[in-house]
Amino acid sequence: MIDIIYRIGHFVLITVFSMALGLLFMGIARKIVARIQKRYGPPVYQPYLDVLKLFGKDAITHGFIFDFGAIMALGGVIATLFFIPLGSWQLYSMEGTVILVIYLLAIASLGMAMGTVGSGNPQASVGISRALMQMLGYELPYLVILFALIYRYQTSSVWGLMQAQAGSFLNWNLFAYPLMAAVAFVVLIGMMGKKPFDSMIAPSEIGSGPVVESGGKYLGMLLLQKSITIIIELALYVNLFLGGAENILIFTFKMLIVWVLATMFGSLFPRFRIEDGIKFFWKWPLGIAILQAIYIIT
Amino acid sequence: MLTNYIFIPIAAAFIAYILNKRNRKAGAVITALVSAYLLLSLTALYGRWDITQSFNLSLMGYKIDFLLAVNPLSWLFAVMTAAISILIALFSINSQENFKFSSVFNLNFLIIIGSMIGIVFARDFLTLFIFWELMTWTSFYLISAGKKKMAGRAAYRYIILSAGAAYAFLMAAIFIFQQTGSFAFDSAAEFLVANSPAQSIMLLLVISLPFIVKAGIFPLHIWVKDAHGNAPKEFSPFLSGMMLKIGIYGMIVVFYQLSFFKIIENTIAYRGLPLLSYLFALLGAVTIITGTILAIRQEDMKKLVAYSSISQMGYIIIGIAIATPLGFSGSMLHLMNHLIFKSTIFLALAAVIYRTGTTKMYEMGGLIFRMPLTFAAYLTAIIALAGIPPTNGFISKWVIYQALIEKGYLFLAIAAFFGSIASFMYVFKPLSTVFLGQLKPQHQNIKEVPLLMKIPMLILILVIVLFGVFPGIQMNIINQISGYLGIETVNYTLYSIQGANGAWNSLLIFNIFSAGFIIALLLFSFAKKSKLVGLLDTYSSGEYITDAESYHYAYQYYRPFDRLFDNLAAKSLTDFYETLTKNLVRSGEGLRRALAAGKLQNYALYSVLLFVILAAVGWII
Amino acid sequence: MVNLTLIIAIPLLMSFTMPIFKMLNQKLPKVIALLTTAFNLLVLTANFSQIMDSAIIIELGGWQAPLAINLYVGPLALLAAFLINGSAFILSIYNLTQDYKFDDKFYLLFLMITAGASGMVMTGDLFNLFVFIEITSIAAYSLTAFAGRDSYEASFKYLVIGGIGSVFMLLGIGFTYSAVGSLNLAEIAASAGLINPLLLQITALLFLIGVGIEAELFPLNFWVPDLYTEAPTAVSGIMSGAVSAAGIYALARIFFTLFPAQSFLNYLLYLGAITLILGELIAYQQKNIKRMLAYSSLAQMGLIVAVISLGTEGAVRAGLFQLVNHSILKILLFISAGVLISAAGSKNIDDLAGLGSKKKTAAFGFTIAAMGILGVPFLNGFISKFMIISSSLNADQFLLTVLILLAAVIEIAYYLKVVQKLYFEDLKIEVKKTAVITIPVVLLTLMIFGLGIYPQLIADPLEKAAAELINNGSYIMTVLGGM
Amino acid sequence: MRNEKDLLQLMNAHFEPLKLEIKRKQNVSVEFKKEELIQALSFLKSHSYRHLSTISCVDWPEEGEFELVYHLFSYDDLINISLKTRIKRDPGIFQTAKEIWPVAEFYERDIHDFFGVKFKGNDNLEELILENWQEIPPMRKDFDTRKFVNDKYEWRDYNGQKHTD
Amino acid sequence: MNNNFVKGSWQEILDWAQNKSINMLHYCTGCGAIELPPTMTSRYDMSRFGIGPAATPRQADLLLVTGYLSTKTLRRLIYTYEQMQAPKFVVGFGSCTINGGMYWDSYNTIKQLDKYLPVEMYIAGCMPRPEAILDGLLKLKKMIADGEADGYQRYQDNLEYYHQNQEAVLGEVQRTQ
Repeated sequence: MIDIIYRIGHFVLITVFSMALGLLFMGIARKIVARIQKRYGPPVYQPYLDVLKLFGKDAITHGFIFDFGAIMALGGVIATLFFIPLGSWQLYSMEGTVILVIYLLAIASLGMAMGTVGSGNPQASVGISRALMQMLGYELPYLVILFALIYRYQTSSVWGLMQAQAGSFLNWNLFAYPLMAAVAFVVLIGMMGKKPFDSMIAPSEIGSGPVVESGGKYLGMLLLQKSITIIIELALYVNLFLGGAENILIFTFKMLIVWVLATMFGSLFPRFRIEDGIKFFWKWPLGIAILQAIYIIT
Repeated sequence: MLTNYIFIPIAAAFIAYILNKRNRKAGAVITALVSAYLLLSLTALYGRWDITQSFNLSLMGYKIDFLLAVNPLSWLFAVMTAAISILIALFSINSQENFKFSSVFNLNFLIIIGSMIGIVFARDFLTLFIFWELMTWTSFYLISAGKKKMAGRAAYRYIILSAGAAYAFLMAAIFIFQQTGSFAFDSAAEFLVANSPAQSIMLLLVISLPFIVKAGIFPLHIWVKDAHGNAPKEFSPFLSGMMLKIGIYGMIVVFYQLSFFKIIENTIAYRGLPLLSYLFALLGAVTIITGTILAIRQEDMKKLVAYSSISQMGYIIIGIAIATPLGFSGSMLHLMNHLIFKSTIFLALAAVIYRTGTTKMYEMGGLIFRMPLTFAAYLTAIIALAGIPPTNGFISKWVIYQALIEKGYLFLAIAAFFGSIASFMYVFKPLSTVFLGQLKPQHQNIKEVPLLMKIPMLILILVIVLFGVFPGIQMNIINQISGYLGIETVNYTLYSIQGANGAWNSLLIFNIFSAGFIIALLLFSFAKKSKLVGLLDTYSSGEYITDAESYHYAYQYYRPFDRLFDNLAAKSLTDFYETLTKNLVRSGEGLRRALAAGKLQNYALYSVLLFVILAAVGWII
Repeated sequence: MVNLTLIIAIPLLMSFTMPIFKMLNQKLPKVIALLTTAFNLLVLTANFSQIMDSAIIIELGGWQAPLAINLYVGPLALLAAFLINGSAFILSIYNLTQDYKFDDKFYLLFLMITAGASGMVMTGDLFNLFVFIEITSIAAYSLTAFAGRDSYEASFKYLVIGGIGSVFMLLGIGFTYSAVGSLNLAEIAASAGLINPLLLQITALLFLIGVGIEAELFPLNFWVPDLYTEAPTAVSGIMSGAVSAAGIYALARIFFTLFPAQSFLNYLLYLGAITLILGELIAYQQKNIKRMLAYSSLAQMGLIVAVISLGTEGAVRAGLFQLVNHSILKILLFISAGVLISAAGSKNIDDLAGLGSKKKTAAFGFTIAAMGILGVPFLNGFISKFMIISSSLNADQFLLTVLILLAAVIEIAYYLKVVQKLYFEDLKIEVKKTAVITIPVVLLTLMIFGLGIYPQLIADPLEKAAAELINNGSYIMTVLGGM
Repeated sequence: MRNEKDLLQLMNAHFEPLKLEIKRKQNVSVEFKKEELIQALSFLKSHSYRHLSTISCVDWPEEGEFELVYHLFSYDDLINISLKTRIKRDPGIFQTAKEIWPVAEFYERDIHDFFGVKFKGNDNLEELILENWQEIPPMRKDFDTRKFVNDKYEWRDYNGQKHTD
Repeated sequence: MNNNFVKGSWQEILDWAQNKSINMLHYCTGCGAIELPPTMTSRYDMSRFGIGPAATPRQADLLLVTGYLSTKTLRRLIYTYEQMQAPKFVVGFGSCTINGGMYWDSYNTIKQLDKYLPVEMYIAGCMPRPEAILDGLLKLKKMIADGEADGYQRYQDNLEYYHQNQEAVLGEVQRTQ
């Protein structure tokens, strides 16, 4: 019985922690972009205020599917959180496999997609169709990388992959397979929908894409979902390529570095068109990933 | 004893035909009753793998014996056929009110069920061939009973392909019969192993031809789209659910029982796998890719789902062809799961067609408000098809991935990954165009489908979730099959399967997912209650929209993605076959004009010419 | 044990007295035709068991074998006679519902053609064979002309080609008579060794062309499409069912008993294969349903000749079984096609669209016959196709089997086009009233299903017929030995 | 490639224009009688003046006339020609140029909105720019906007003192 | 609205949060729109006060009407305003919204914005410079923090008055069902 309470407590703690961390990261990102554009930019804790304000505002709904979508999005993402070791904190990551995490993320995106398209706004459907196309673009190289890693270390659990890189920082995958780490970094930017690959939430073209109809608490929920997704994807990257970490602080620090690099990298490039985005992902990242995989297999 | 499972449906077919003439619902009721009887008696048969039945016949100087036997593999297929047919029969009781050919439908449907059980229990080539022909012919009549013109052409192309392949099968079977003296699989297996590898591989390839056609594998998959797209709406679930699987059953028989793998053991291998089975796996991979790309382009939802069946078949072929224990059980799992969620999708679409009358996606929209249960069925099915964790679809795909990664086949894995991610796209397209988005004025007063059509969908939803959480149920029959076929089994518990490098525990996933869902629900209800707003009150940059038609994004949903593959799709395989038949026709026409031009004097001349030629050729003894 | 010559005598007698019956009563000729064919069938069944164990030889005019004309009725002849008179019987049932302009003359010729064909099959004498071939062809020439204006051209075509054929035949008989000195088949077969090889080869070639026209082989069969298309349904039925069977019997008799040389058989094999493929290809894109059926029966004849000329026991049995099936199926096809055409008022396939719902029996008959030909299980076509493939594989004629299967696939293509048009397209034209053909269709369907499910019925007559054909020694012994 | 003078000679040759004037380089204006204008339009269209840039209208309340000006441009001669004509103000009816240039329909609707000129042959003359406008066409000189605004909208009273006069 | 009379601490927190993060929907009607890019970009950087552009009315709190309003644009503005959600504020921009500005005597422009929509504050100027805009917005933030910015309340309370004015100018206006 105690074990269950401990588990639930741990469960809620991790959720709150990652939400807070995710929002902090988003604040830092806005600060960095502002600094790059030579302006002060909002305070770092701005996302907390946004979320608080959003939950305070009234909101409109377009029926059951609109609410169910938002709930499923956030729920799916929270569920994914527990299959990734965050530094020393890991709840179920023993059994969790990498492929499972990719598909659990899919629940969240499917939920969000279903909810937003349920609003009946054509701009939301256009946004979702762009998001799905782009997902096909970046997911393929990512899975090839995972294929290579799993084959190399003969374990498909994230915890196992992390352990495999223990010892000195030299045998981190970043140094063992630098090309693969670079490809994963580009894919990471695509996954998080940051600047060059954010054609699905293009504010000017399709009125911020899928979230066109979500105001108030729906926007708040989607913001939280985005924050946890950022943490999950960063955690995955750190575990797979930077050898994870013993305690949470170092882990957060590593995630921060990757996040800052990604934001800087992102804020330099204009937005990709959809098919150019897919073509880009299938030309260089996929090519390098396949070469790397072949190198590993043979 | 086995024969009555085959001949009761066939007999009932004629009764159903006659009764249905008088009262429209009678046929479907009889089909439901017969398939219920089959389901019960077949499940009772579980475990008794020793029942065999054979009777021989000396026909025109040939001594031929027909053998029937039960084994785990055929038991599974028979139960699946019975299960899916009872659901379809229930569904079609009142979904066929205004269907002109409903009596022909029930007649052929029952014969197909009977012949399919016959195929599955057959243990020799001749019985297999007879029931295979019977199934092909009856499904030909069934498909051509679909939409007017296109159904005819689709059935026509289907029958030529499968009949041609069946004749090739007959030729190879008779050739073996002449060598071994009997049609039975076991004697054929011994002969083939003893025979020279080149010849027996050739023979086995010819024998597997009809199965490749029926399973819709890459080069011969052209008939699937039209046949599924245009078949009557009640028959497409069966067509894509069960008929594609019979092709797979045939492939399993060829691979394992006719010891195709034993024969190609010593041929040149590619990374530990005989080249030929790697080629089959490659074919599976190509099927996935072509099926997926073409599925994304379709505007007609039934054609889209038909192409998705082709691409899912690719997974099963890959699983079987790489011949590892994980691969085999993965493909069997996927086979069962595909049957379940694919027939749910088709039933849901049939319900939509029953209510709206059209299969074009851009003519519909917002049906979630009018047909919530159909939406729920469709949603669970596509979550399963896309392979999202809490459902059974993910488990089978996960096992196949484990098998692929364990052996390190890169290209197959890429094709599999591409197939499963792209399946999100073509699975979400009908969801958003048909069920979500703007509700068209003409669909304002659509009601939910009648009760009898709801029951099959409800049952299927429960089965998807049940197998999703407890895959163990499926695993024990699969292990018996792999035991029977001589493949080591995969260890499993009720809710987890041991993969190559990491176990898969579905109960845990389910709990975690519901916990996450509850937290989100709490957060959601904590904030203020939101105000319900109509569908037309959406942000359209200030302009007040009045007609739902112009605010529904449905036509060419993935245009940018399709643009990448425009030229590939343009030169599709069907044109290749079309041109083939076209110059066949032209050659016939050319010959006729040259020789039989109707001028009498030529004919007279020919006889003299024949005399001269044969004499000149030296008609010497 | 009724005397077998009656089978030829009675129809000839009845046919010549047909005008008198016409005067007595309008309907009488039809009934008489039916009765005579029925009588023939009775006579045959009476002698059935007796023939089974040993062939009956009947000398006409009391002289001994080499001089007198004798009839040799073995199991092969019995089978062929059954086929001829059976199809004549069914067609005369069909004719009950039809009425032709000069019906007494029609039935006169109809009985003549049956008598001629049965005579061809039963004769043991070469010149007698020639006489009966002449009788059948003359009857056939005039019968085809019964269907109005454009059938004259068809019958004229058949007349010219038939004439050339009989010239070749006569030359052949002349040579053999000069070489052997007797016209009795057994006598010629016995002394085949004495004739110098070149003369033998030339006479065989002459006979090939003479009889080949009847057996519809490749270069000689261009009269077939026009005849079957233009002639009235009953005539094309009897021609494709009975007369072509007699033609093949004669061809087989010549090349198995008179000149049993494997090289001749190989040439027959090539000719048959060419006819098969050519027939199927041209039939594939025919717009006129009767012309399509004509080319298809031409192709089937080619197939039968090719299979028989394989020379093995199993092959001959398969060929004969296919011959029987083909006659049954073709007659059913022609009858149903006839009704469909008269219902739609045109022979074009596209106009037949949707008739399945209106003309139920005719469409059903056509579909069953089509599926029979295509080899659907539980129908007779399936077993004969099975035997053909196994026998051709036995004689390891790999290419021939592939050819046969390709032909089968093309057959499926064009037969199913029609079946689909009948049932699954909506009606274009208003349907005219037509004759009721339930009895012949039911009878033939019963035969198809009967032979399909329980082929043992005619297993042992086939067995004996094939044996008799293969070793001509026993034929010679029975005929000459009895001297 | 005609220059301005050849164009005017061309006009003189075929029609009796009331007034011809070369305003500046590449800009010519010709005034016609009411009846001749439409023929002149189609004539010029066949002589490379394919582009009808706009139709404008000037209100001469004193003479009680509207002045309709059709502005054409030729891509070969690179000259802007504006054909002018005067029509009576009260019936304010003129033929439509729709058959020659379909786009003329919109310009005519615009002029109908703001001046009230009715064009025979152009059947849909409903409101193009204004929305349920009840007053007299606003661009007419006799329309007093200030009076309209005063009675339609009250003014903001800055603690007691109105904004205008 | 259930929270307008409960002036509990929770409402203050929300007002505080509201003023710290405002999503601005600048409805570029007139020539004021060109003033906004400089206020948003590096030189004046409006986002340091937590004010950022919003793409759709659903996500917006502040409706910035930047310039003269023709009658036809007013109709669209009213639809947008109704699509925005409860704590929403309107800021009139430039003299044209105050008293018709330079187009005071034109027949087709609106003279006073606050007759049709509840305006929190006007920023005068025939297009105010970015400093004026920032000053205005900061003042708005203070008003929100003190809870005085209750424009949406006034709109709800005297809905009739606003609807009459709107129908006076526009004829009938489509209301969301």
